[in-house]
Amino acid sequence: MGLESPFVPYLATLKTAIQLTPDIKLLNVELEDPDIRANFDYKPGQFALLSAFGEGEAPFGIVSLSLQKDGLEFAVRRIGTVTRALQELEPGDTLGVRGPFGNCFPLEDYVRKNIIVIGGGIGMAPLRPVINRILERRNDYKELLIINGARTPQDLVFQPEFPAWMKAPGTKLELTVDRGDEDWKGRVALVPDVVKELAPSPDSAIAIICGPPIMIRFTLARLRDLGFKDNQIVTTLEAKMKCGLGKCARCNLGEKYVCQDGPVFTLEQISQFLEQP
Amino acid sequence: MDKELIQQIRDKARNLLEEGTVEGVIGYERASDGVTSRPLFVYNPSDTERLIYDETCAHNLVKYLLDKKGKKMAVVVKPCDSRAINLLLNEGQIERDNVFIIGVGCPGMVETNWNHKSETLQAKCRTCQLSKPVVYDFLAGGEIERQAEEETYSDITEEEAKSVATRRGFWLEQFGHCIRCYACRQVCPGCYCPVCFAERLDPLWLGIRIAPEENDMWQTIRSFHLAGRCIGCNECERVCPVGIPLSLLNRKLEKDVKELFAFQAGLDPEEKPPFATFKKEEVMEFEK
Amino acid sequence: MNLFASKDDLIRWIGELLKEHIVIAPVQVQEQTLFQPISKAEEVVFDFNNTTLSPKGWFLPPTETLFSVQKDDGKVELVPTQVERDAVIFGLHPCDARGIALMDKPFLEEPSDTLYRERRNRTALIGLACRQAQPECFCTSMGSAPDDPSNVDILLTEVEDGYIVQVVTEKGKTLLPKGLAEYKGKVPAPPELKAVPTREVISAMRELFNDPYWEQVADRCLHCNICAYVCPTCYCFDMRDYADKGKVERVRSWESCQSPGFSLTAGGYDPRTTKGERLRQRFYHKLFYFPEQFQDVACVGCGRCVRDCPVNIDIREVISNLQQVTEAKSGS
Amino acid sequence: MKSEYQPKVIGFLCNWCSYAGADMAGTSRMRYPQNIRIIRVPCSGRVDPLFVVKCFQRGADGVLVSGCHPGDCHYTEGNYHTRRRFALLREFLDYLGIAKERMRVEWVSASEGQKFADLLSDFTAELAGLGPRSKILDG
Repeated sequence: MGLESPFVPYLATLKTAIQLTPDIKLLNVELEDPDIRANFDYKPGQFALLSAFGEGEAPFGIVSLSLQKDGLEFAVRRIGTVTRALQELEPGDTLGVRGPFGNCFPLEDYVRKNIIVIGGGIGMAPLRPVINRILERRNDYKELLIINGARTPQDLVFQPEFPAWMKAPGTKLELTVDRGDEDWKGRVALVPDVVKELAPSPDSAIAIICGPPIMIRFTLARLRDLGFKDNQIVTTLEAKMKCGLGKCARCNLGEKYVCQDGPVFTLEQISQFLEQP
Repeated sequence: MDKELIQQIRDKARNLLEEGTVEGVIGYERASDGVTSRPLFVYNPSDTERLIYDETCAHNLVKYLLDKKGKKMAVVVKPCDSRAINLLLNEGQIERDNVFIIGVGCPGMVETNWNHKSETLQAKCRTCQLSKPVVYDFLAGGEIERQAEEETYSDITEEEAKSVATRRGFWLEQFGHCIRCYACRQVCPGCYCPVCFAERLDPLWLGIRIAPEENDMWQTIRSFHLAGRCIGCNECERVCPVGIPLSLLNRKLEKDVKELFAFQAGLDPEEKPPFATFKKEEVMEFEK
Repeated sequence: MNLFASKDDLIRWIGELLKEHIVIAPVQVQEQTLFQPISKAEEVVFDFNNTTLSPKGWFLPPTETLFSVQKDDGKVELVPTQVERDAVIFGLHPCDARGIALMDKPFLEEPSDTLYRERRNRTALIGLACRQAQPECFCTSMGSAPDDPSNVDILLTEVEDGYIVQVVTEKGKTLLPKGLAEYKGKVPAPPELKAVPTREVISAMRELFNDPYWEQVADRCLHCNICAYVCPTCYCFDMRDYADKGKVERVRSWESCQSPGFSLTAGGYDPRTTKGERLRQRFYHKLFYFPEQFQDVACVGCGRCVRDCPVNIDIREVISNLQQVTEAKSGS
Repeated sequence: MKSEYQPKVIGFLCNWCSYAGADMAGTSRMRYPQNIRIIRVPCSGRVDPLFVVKCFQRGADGVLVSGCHPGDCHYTEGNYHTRRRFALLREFLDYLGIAKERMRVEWVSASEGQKFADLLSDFTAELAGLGPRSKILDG
């Protein structure tokens, strides 16, 4: 017995920490062991557990696209003690990483489809690698519509990437905020209303959404109004997780463990859960 | 079992439900062992026949009123439990108009375990001076003559006479048994914080370790949060699965609150509790 | 072949075992009988109803350190907890042994929980058949029996003048003391137990999920953690770091699905907010999710939750109530 | 280096009187033991008994709660509540095996720098007499 324990994280070093919004930081971490680094293969939608030693561990979606391209990145919103400790880390500090865990967005299945990505607040985090994968393989997919909402303009998460997203061929980025400010010239509207306004066609389309429960609830209703079927709507679920291994029995919804069977599910799959989120 | 008393409870419960005065009645029924009793929620008049009352009905049902806020409920209340009603009224947790109190006299409850009923009265009952609930809307069975001993706190003074180190050892051993199941909190009518300090994550007052240090802090704060508020139903001690003598904590505080501030919780719904008031002229030991 | 040991033989044997092993056995602590490491054989209680807590705590302790964080010159090293010694659990009833066999399923499933696995590999189980059943017992309805040898290495059965020693596994054989004679007498019949209709109910569980029954039965539930903590198969846990004066450890502690923060995320989302939803999780995990995942009901019929629930939520009664609900549904 | 036992004291001092008193002791260069870690609170009434218990849990040898004299509270009556609360807590902790001498409640005004210095000397000496305790596991 030794370091094989599935509860012992890989050690990693914080490379950079960029303040994305007043309460969200983008952490770029590098696994210390080169062998582990070489084999840490992850896909859009998967998550990892980050350790701030002395506080504990919490799950985060991996927001980078691939290890080769951007290393390993996480968008951490300050929400409790672990996230606060993670945000307080300085470049060069050590943290722990366990993962990657969970399933992923089956982007191969969406080839030659129109993709609508709808994210609210920190809900954009797991969607970022989805967008970047589609842009990387732009010819594989048809139209890409990104609807990104936040409470205020400052809270829009991946702003440095917006120009690239806007410039990409066949791609539209629609931004909206709940409350504008003096400089904001864009939309002031709730995400579900923007969905209604833009009315994307359900024909040969997949909607991928992530955001706060209330946004998801009303967005789903709008998408259904537009004719989207439950198997055309994909989301990633949030749940209380501790182990990531299906052992601590914390994150189940009915007989499904979000950490193992998810976190990515179609609405059709979710509707068949015994216990609804 | 006092058949007549039980019939009065059933009749009252049935009336209240049939007239629509209340949505539900919280009382007692026979437990699955056929010997002891358990709480029963009655919503249907026909189920009132399940209601019972006897010397095994130890549960303080007032706790459940906290789950049923905003609903009109009737509740079967023993004299000791009735003090919890006053506590919750005093603290603005329940509305008097929403509660119909079916008071019952109490000959004293006996010690019970699942499938087992002893002849021995619970310790709290031996010193209970209440012949009827301190507050009620209907009194089933009328007042009961009681010959109670005086509460002398002799077990507490015995503890007090020991050395500090001996007491430390005693409590550490007791708290060492604690498994932090929180049954003491969950059963307590005075424990209703929306987020208990034990579950606060930021700051993290209490760690998750089920270990003497944390258990000690848990029990210290739990009982101190009930200082001047504990109404002495002793449900916490009764439900403790590992037999920690919690009444030694609660009654120590009860005794000191009586001595220092001349206050007993739950006797008067209007009287200000000791930590909500003060006397400018009072002088505490550390000021002497 | 069955062997025979007098009580004195057993005491001597435990004494021998203590030389090389940690021996965990039922001992009397105030009013309770608890499984605890013993220092001498005389501490062991032989005649007991099921202990307050099951022996699961040896494999999944109420609190344990998973690893410690050591800093040397700014370099961080994570040091996992090691299992130091071989152990024997002596005198566990067959229901508790089955409890351990059931805990094996989630913890030994790959990637296995190394600490659990190591303790499990290095611990032998010496069972004690139940000569009497308590009113709360229902092991025969949950895949076990008062004389079930299948989850122990050695099973002892009390007879008039001593104990029958039945060696079940190779591991058990290596622990045997020398010189025990063969037992040629009759093996006493185990006590009979009332049956609980579990199988029938499990098949109907999917249809019962949204039944109003759950809110009704949860009315009296206090949502304490007693049932989960006394249960030999409840295995939910929590993890958090503990830091004191530069010493950092990741600890794991028991947790229960009945506790308020169990499914509440940091963001404030909680899929289970009502009393019924919380209580239902416990019964569904035992009677439906665990069987879906591992083919067995996560209950061994030890009766501890029945015995210790402050408000008498009796799993046998819940099962038969569910059966009634099912019958009423199919009848109408 | 002094090898003798140095008790650790946590002091909760109210912003208006006792903290100013401690400040005065400092600026007037009065000598007092350096064993105290001071936590400034808006009022002694802000001190939750939880704070004190937590201090003892994490290894404090003594805890001082200090505020304005009765009648002088900046918020009129905060310290009257402090008085009641900690009179009871001291008794209770003592009962649980943490000697009441380990917890002091003192009224120190902004002008009482000397009183603050003297009481700390006295408190530290008394704690030194009681000897060390490792966390809450010892009396």
